Amino acid sequence: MRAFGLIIVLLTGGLLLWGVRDFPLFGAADSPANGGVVTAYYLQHTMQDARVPNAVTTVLADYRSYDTMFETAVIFTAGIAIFAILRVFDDRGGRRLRKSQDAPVKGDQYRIIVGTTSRLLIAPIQLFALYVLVHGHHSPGGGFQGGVIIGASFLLLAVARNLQTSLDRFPERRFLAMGAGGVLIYAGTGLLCMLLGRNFLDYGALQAVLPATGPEMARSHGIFAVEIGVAVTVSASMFAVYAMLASRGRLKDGL
Amino acid sequence: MPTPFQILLHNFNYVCYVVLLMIGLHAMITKRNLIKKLIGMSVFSTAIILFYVSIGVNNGGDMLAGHDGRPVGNIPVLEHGIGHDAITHPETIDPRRYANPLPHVLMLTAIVVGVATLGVALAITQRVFQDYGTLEEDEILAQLNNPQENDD
Amino acid sequence: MIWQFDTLLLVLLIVAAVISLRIKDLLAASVVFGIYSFLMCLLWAVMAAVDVAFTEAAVGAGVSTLFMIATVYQTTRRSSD
Amino acid sequence: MTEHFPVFIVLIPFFGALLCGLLGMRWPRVCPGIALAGMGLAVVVAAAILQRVAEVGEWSYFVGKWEQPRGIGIELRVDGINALVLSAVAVVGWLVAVFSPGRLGRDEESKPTQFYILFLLLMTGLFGITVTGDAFNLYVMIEISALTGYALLAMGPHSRARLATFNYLIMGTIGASFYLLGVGYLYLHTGMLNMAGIHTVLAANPASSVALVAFTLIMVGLWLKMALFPLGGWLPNVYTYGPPLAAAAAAPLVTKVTVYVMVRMMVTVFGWKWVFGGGGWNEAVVWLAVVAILAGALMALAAKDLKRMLCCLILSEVGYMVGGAWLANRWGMTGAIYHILGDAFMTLTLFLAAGVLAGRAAIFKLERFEGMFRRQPWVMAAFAVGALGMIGLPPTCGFFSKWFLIRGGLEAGHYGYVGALIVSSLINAVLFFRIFEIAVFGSKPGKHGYDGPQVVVEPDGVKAKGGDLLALYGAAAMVVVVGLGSGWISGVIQRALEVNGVPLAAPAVLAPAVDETPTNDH
Repeated sequence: MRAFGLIIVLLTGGLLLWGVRDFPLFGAADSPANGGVVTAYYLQHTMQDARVPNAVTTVLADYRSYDTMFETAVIFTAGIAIFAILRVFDDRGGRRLRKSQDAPVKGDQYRIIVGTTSRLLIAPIQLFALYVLVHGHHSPGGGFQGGVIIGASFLLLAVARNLQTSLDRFPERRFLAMGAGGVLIYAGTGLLCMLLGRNFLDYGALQAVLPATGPEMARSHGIFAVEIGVAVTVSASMFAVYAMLASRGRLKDGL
Repeated sequence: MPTPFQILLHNFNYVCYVVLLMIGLHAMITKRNLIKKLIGMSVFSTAIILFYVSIGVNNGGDMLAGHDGRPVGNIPVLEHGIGHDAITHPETIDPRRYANPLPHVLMLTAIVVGVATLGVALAITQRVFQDYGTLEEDEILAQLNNPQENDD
Repeated sequence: MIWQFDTLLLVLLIVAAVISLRIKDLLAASVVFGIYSFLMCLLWAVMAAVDVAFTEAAVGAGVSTLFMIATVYQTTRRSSD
Repeated sequence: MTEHFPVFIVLIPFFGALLCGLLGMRWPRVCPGIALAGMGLAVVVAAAILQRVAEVGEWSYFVGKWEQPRGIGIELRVDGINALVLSAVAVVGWLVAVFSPGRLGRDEESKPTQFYILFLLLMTGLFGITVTGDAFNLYVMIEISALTGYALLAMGPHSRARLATFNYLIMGTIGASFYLLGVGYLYLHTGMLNMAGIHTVLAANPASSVALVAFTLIMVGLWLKMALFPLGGWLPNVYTYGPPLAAAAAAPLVTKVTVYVMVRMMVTVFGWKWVFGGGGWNEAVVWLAVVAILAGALMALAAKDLKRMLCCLILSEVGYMVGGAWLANRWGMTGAIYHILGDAFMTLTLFLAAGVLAGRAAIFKLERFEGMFRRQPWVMAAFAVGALGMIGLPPTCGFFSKWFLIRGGLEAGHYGYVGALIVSSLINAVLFFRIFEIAVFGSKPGKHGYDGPQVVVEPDGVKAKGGDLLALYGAAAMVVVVGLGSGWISGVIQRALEVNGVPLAAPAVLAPAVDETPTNDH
């Protein structure tokens, strides 16, 4: 098996290195990718089209928003898939519950210090997450990063204290509904644009709904609505995956 | 025809991405422990993301930094002053001064897909441990060849 | 884009990947994989891909390392290779 | 409203899954209804798309109205090829949705809502793959259908299903990552992600090792995901030990849609001249397909239980399609695309019948077919129709796809491929008549003549419910309908291939003076 693996690795590595020969120089400004029409259009028209200085956010949520919608669907799918594989409702399921045979990790005596500091930290973390989400137009950040940081604040509570305290604040029924709800916000915005007569996910149509905004600002608000949907789904799914993995699907005794 | 040494010098990033890719692929094929396979899978996915981001790097071509006082090849976010007057006439922005935003968008997707796949794989690993009591592939196959207790 | 810093990071990345795959203790391997992800995030930040670096730090390094550690806690830390 | 149809067909199962996600927690009974209604609507929309594309020829839809300059937005393109695949996927999805309510309770653990969410997301991924005209968006869709496939197949009661799904996940991730790497190399070389855009730039400067490496990576990645023989080790275990409902949903679709992706890459993205202009290395791929066909057939002969046999047949069917596509002439490609449609329905029929007969057991030894014609006459009749399709008897679709493939093989002068097709059809005949013999005469060899002991028939627990039979007969009927409609279907495919510049004969090979135009003369 080892020799077989080595042969495949050398074969693929040789093919890829042979391909590197014809690559444009690293960082070349006139390479087909960097000097192309598409890149120039993105950088030059991000302000004109959507009033969003961060070109990455514009491309992510407006020019290629169909991609990002299905990427949010991937996160929602991961949450549902792990729920389907791991979740066990009645603990008397008869399956032998193998506890891991390792010695418990020492260091429980620091629980009070860790617990208190994490409790103090969680509120600023969530505030920062909202800042990242809202400020995605002007600086690097946006739906994914904001959503993960909100999820991470609940994970911090689950790791510092125990899973049950986190689940009291973010129960199972809520994070499953939020998972689907976030993607529905995203796809719903796109559908709204379709109902208003333009193509799917064409936020220019939202100006009919939003008070006193031109098509560009409508696009900017559309991007923001979509980012909120992404943040909701990502935070719910990340916490759901951790809750399932840390408790072998029983959502009782976490790490 | 660039000599191999020139390639190593200029395109060192691409050579390193191939090395990381091969480390990941080798681990996925030959490692016996399931979680080690998953670490190899993550290294494999991260190496592809490194390749994509390396495409987007831009050193501004002939515009040396400080040539016209403004930095080159920086983050694809338009500075406040420049961005404002780009609304009316967009051609004032010179794309060579910014990194290429498209690979960055694609890689946000790839990172998230990588974590989603890792999560599902770890869930399956836990169920395999519940059924067979071990994470080593050869021990599991040994149990399969002389089944004592698993249902068929 | 200071190429010395870029080269150093790339070498450290390869070293971290090899270590993470050779350590026998799975908990340690997960933590070294976290280091690998943070190095990758640093490298992308140097390459002016700050959005990707932000996401990798939060999603790639932070959360996936935690998933691995949660799984190792529920299974076993011993690994034969 | 009709001009939104290309994106509409992807959104129907997507919104269905989200509704299941929201409502399914409190009212699990609503999910089968959503699935049935959604897939029914999808069939109607797919038929409307097919009908319009058959006239107009091509339909492109820009998400978000970003048309100029080309490549900044995501474009969905539907032409003759993917309109047909779209309709096949929609009908198969609807039949599995009809089949699922009765079957669900027994197989999956107590999570019906999650099953329907994953099933509808799988259909969303497959529709997305078929419709998209953007190379990176295709990767996202491949990942959605892959993730839902892993979860559906890992949900089953059998412990070996999870180990098999773990290997499937590793191989599937390697395949999808190779495809992603290939798209990255293409983007590096052309600066475009839009399939039509890549084609125009590649046509301008074809000779570059980056494009060649990209093509190799994409092909190896797709062959890994469609389980072409040497790379398909993961398939038999996954669909044998996986839950029968998930196998019935994934087996007929996932590999076939990946073959469609390969065809799309060869015909639209790289272009016919680029792929076949170079040396004769397409001969090597056809010989690889011949190896796949024969290996799949021999493994099926060696298989002792029904589901493993069907899985090995899938491996050889993939060999048919890959060989047909690489014959470098239009009839071979027509046969490959037509086989995607036909094989989806044949595999669905056989897997639905296996699901009904085997029930919860993963291993359904062939000896248990004893007296099955008397015990389950309706199920066995549908199984027989699927079997005749596999063997290739008219009027089933199997016959016509083999007809096109053999014609392509003869025109390309590749007699090894034609021989492999014939040999594997004979082996299919042996496989299925062996089952019929056991079903009628019993499994003790040598003692069945007229005076042989009558097969004792004891009723066993397997009883087919209403939903099963409706789905089974729908699938069996589709096998025959696709066969009867082969003239119209091959006409649509021929026109689509003609538009995409697929010549009648391979450029290098001087085809015999076949001068009749490709009008559908039969």
